[in-house]
Amino acid sequence: MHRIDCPWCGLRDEIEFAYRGDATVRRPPADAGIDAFYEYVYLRDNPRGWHVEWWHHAAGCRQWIKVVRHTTTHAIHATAKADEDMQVPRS
Amino acid sequence: MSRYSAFRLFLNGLTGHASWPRAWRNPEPRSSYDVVIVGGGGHGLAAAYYLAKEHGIANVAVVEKGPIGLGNTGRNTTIVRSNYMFPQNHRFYEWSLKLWEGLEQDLNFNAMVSQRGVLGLFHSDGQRQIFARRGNWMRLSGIDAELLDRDQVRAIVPQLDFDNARFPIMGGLLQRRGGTVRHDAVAWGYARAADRRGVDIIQHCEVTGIRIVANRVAGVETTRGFIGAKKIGLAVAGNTSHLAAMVGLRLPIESHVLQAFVSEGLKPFVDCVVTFGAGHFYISQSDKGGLVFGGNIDGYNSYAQRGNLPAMEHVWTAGVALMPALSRVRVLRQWGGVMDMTMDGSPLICRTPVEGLYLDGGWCYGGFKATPAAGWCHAHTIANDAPHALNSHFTIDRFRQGLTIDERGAGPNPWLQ
Amino acid sequence: MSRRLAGGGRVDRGARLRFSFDGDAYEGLRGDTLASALMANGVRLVGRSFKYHRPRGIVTAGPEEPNALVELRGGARREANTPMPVIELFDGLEARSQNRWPSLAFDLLSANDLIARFLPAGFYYKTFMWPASFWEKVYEPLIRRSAGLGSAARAPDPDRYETLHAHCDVLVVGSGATGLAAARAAAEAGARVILCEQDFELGGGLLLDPAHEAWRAGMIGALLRQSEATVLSRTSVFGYYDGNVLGAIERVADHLPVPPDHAPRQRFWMIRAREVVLATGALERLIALPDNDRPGVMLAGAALAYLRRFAVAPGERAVMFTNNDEAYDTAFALHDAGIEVAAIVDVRAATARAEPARQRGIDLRLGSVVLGVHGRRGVRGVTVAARDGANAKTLSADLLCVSGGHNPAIQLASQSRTAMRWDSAIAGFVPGESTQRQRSAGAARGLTGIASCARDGAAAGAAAAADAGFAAASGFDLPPDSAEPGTQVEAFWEVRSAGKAFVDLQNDVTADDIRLARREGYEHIEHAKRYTTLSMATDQGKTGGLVGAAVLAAARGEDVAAVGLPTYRPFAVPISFGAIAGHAVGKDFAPIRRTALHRWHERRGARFMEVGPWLRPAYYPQPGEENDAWASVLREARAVRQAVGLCDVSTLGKIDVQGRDAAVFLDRLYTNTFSTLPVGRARYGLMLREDGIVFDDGTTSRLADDHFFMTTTTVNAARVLEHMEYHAQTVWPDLDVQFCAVTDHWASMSLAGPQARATLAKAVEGLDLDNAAFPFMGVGDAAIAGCPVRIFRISFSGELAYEVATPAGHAERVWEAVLAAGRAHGIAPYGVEALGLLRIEKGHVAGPELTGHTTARDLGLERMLKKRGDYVGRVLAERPALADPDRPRLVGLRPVDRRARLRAGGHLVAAPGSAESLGWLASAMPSVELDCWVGLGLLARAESWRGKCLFVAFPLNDETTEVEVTHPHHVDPENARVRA
Amino acid sequence: MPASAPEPLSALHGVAAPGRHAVGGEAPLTLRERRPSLAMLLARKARARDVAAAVQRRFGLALPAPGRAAAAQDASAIWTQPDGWLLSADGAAARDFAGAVKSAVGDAGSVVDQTHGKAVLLLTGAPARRVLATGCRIDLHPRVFAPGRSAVTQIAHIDCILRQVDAAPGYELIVPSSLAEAFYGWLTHAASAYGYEVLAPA
Repeated sequence: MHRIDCPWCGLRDEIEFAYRGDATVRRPPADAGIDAFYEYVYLRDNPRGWHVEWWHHAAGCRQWIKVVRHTTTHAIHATAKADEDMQVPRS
Repeated sequence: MSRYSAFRLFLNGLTGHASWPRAWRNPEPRSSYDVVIVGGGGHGLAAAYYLAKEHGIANVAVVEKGPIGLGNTGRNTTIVRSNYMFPQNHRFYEWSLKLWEGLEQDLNFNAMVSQRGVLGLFHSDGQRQIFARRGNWMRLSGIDAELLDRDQVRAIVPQLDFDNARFPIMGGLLQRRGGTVRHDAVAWGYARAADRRGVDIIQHCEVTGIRIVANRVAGVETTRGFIGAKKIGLAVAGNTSHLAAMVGLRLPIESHVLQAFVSEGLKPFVDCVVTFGAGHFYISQSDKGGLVFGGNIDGYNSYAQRGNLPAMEHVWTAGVALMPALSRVRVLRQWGGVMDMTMDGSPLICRTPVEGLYLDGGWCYGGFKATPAAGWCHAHTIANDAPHALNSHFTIDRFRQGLTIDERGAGPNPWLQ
Repeated sequence: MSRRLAGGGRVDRGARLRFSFDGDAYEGLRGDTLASALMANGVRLVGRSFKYHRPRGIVTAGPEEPNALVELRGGARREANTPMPVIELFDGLEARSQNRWPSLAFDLLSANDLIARFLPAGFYYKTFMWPASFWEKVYEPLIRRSAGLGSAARAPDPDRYETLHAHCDVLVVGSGATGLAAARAAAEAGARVILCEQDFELGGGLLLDPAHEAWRAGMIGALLRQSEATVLSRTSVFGYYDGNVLGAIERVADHLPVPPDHAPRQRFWMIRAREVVLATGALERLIALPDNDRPGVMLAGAALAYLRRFAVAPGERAVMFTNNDEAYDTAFALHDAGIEVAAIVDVRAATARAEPARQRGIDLRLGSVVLGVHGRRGVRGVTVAARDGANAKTLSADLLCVSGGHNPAIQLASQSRTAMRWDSAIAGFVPGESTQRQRSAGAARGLTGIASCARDGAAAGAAAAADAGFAAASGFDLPPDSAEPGTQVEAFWEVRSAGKAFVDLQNDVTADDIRLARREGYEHIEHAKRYTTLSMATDQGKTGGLVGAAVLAAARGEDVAAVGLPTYRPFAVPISFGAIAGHAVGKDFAPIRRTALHRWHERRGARFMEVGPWLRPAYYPQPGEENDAWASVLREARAVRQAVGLCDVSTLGKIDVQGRDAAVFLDRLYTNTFSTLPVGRARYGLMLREDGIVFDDGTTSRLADDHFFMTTTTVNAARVLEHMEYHAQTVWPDLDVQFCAVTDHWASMSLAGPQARATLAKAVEGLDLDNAAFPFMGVGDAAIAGCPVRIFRISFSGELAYEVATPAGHAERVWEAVLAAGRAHGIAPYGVEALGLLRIEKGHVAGPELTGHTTARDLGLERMLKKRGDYVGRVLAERPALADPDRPRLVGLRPVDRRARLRAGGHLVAAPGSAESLGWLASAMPSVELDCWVGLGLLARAESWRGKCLFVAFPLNDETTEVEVTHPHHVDPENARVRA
Repeated sequence: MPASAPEPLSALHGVAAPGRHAVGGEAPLTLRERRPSLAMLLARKARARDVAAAVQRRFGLALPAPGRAAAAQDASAIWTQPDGWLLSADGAAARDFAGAVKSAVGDAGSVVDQTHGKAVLLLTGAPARRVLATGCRIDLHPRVFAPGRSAVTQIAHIDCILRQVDAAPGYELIVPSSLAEAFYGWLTHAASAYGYEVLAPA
């Protein structure tokens, strides 16, 4: 079971959070057109390795937080607030 | 010579079973093939088999990074059915079910296709209407479906909780032709049948790159060297994004882990496949007596073939809520498979922007039951460089066009699909 | 015939317990397991194998038991496949053998054994294919009936279960010398420690030698004195998960006839450990040899356990077959207890134990093997020979003890993703480098000897505590180093000779089966496992799995290390459904949400229905309507259309939105504009998902320039809040907007019908309800019955209506005051069914139309799409297929035959028998205004059908109903009533 | 707002009946409903400091940091989210409490009355920690959680704001009022293994 260190609440069980996917995609400007929104909504890198992702602390502080997690080992490298940039480890 | 039958089993029994041949050869890869299928699961082996059988293309290699059949083919809950809402899905899965029905004679391998029925339960008027819409649509398409009331459900599965349930059972949608198939045997059966038609099955051969010349495939780089190919089919669900990235393709897919469980062997306990409508749980009983069950994906991107406690708690709780007598049954094993979860819950069997590169993936929960039809459609698409009507909807482009096939109406949220 | 020894053991000879096996009555002692008690009673035949139904006896003294499985207890508490060695005896225990018919002694299916040559591994893949239809009808029912082992209970489990969430610094698994030392070292260093032991007594291997008793007792006493140490016996750790979280099951009451009041039968410990010490010990393995499954063939360590711990003679005349020194302990113990040891047959050429064996006068046969076992229902003798088969000789014996060496119990380490490496010194796999915060210690990493294990455990416990941040000094005595040499194992797996040599006892997998699998190409260990079912039985191959792998390796001409083992997946031991499900079953499966008016509805006799987590009144039967739900629903709906009704709508999601940018934020969430909404007015709003599909709708009111009150549908409330948080926190973090769910703070009720104003006017204080002063979509504060209320003039039913919101604690008072005010007008409370009927008549869309597939245009709501400005979903809603004018679109439907019933879920077809679906009937109800059923559907090319007829096909019921396509607003299409 | 609204009914009205539910004569746990006024206070963008100053001025209360609760004479506060606190008041201070908070913070904060949206239970007694551990997934061990600590979490699948009030230990449990009866059912079931006494609401 993932134990996620919420930057606000501390270490909590996975069940308090809702996983919400790749946190590197950004909503395009309103006039960016269909292709840009198509990429934003649908296309994902889906890496085998480190992944920066959203977890919504739904049963806690209600914040969207960023988690750098490894998709094959499930190791968590770091967590951060929504407005922070995350560095992905090299390996 | 090596045909399987009761008679041959008897003869071999007299001679200590010393003369059974290998089920499939273990060949060295040749320098090139007409078609290389990447992925030696049920889908890839089926595609190779149908290329040889239906399209006369036998100069085919299936390359598999490990031993065949140990990805999702060997780690699912073995259910087959065609009870989908939308015609794009139910017509495809119905063709799959038809192929399942004739599979064993076709392959001369007993995969224990067991049409014991698949029963989906509903617990509210709203759910009944959705099931009715689905069942009626299936019937319009010529697929069997029956809407059962509570008493009819009770007659089939008496040990459900009819009396103390939080979400009372109101009825169910039954597809009698649905059921289960012995999953390992599907990979082995297709492998043996494809091998006998000349297909090379190359195990322990991992694809590390796809060579492209002038936007056309030239072959695959592998841990056993370069293998040339005029056409390449990817059948690596769970890892589709990883392979697609080798040619710079991003897909509307997230990989997620889905868990399954099996109990200790029991005398017959539940006859058909039952799906809970008020929680995430489905269950059937294998011919060996184990109760095979599962639920929803764990709900986060993962390439790890193992799950975690929260999803397990959900599934088991739902199981006991549905069938209180399960409470004292002990469960033996827990495992996980990696699903390609697409943004609409429906698959991809299509050409790609790279000439000669074809894709069979994005299976979400449907991969195992799709095996024969997916292989069949994939082979058709490769052989003709154009899809069959049955898979013409399963394109990548549908997301851009707004032609998503979203059974659940969950939208582009793979964790909800 | 009692085989109980006169003295010794850990059983209480003063506490006699009665029990029955297969209906026969026996007596045992407190401290016995069912296995030891039956053995003490001289029972040898205890089960039948899975495939060949061969007679089987007890092989082990632990949960790894492959043969001795029973159905324990009866009725709703029946438990199939329970291993006898883990069943603690209690008075009145009942158990039955399984997988036999008609009886254990005479089992007809043992005929399978006679034709076994035709039933090799995987035989079923090669036959039963002809004729095709025979599989389901003939072959499979036969197979299913003969497969399986025990029968599960059929009735709901009467016992309760509990989950316990635990946290610790150091978790120690196993309480042998290693585990006790580790736990004590960690606890004395200051760490919070949990120690889990699967047995009912702590001590593991220490229990088998009285010489260690003082040290064991001292260690346990010291541990129990540590306030931060939790010591759990009868607790099996079953799984090692991510984040260093482990699952364990404590069998709280399985050793009692029934659990005491308020106590759970089992407790699921979910343990979050900073550090883990795996002191899980080692498991002895068998040696494959012909007929090594006969009752009376037993692992050497098990024989020692029965002898020393339970004071039972496992036989009268024993032969020991071994490839290692440890087994000699058993042989000597048997001999010293007065049991004849006919021979020690050792595959090795030499051993340091030769001298003590000869001192005891035991016939020691070095460089020898057991070639076969005699006796069908129990060992009568064994044939021994030199390793090359020479000098074969049959020895009379009723007990064959076998030791093929020991496998470290690496299941949990393996689950933690630790890679295993081959250790040739013990001929077994040991854990490699840890990937989680975990270390293995003692026998679990291949050590032998009590002293060295204890030393290793103490070091591991101290290191684990230090890694968790606790380094206080600790010190205690360890058991003295014994003179015994370390075990010298010679890898030896199989005696090849004619006959069935089993590598998996429960699943009847023989060494020949493994070789057949390899010949047929199933040569990878995972293929061989699946083809033969090796290691797939309830014991998961704990005693024979490695032997099977070694046989495969030999057939492949490779090392076992290269072949490897199948992946260990959870669970380390099988665990019950109920233990994990815990409390949340039956009515407690999901918490029930109740509105503030719930008790009023109950008192009024409402029939409730589940709407998501909520219970809502479906309708309120009146006398005479008890068996006619439709009568209630129609009466309530008529009251609204003709007089006035009151409905609890508290379940609608409510969100308070504030901030300088609140209006801008809502403009971007909704397809329509809220920044232009005047204070004191409400507006209907439509939200899309970013993919352009309709997400939710509701009415939002402006209470102040920077303050809005939003409502959502009942089912989407949580999702809408999350959607808002996503956009406020990550997409537009610069906006000044705060919001907060207030669904539970406000109760709300919808007062609807031509008499709504008159009713409300009578009840309300402080608000002028005149149409001009308080028009449609007006919002105002007032009081009813002295309670504060907020009144919204909005309508879902299409009638003149007001929604009255009041803080939940005032709900009943306000509700009753409104009912009292409406009594003269014929007011009726109405439920969700009537509400649904009214909205369908009115043509308002709801859940059945908002399916997650429909666009605003599909629902006839294109007027809600603003032309300028950004909002969620605007761009992708313009994708070609979503903008296609031929998409199914909302229409009204009425049966041509006015008496015909419409059924939602039917499909719209152009002609009876047509297979082409043009759309579907989403909702249908009998109208109280039109005297026929009315429906809402989605129909392709709807404009071309308007006013024409087509058919609703419902093939599931063999029904086809001709319907007329109408405007969706069956009632008051001009929308005059709501403004009246 | 009428001058004096009648006494509201709590969500646990008729559910939490006072009385002893003993095991072997023992009832080491007490359970008491509390009925404070509650208000959510959310600072406007970049106004958290102003809000804190205003609350300090008006209530003498220092708004707590994440994971903490604070109490003063007339009001107490629990941190629930960034720049957000659940404030509560009893007795005379409870009257129009949300209004009082709003008037204190002005346009620096958004204030939402939650008095009727939550039910508040106080669980006290030696086995309280163990009882909660059957549904609460966070570590309440005194080494890591002590009086003055708070958490927003989920207990037995129900959202719960938890605050430790004393070392007895005593815990205040704040749950959505629509789920109060469900939560009470779970809590008393869990407490039944030890024995508990329900006290009249405070």
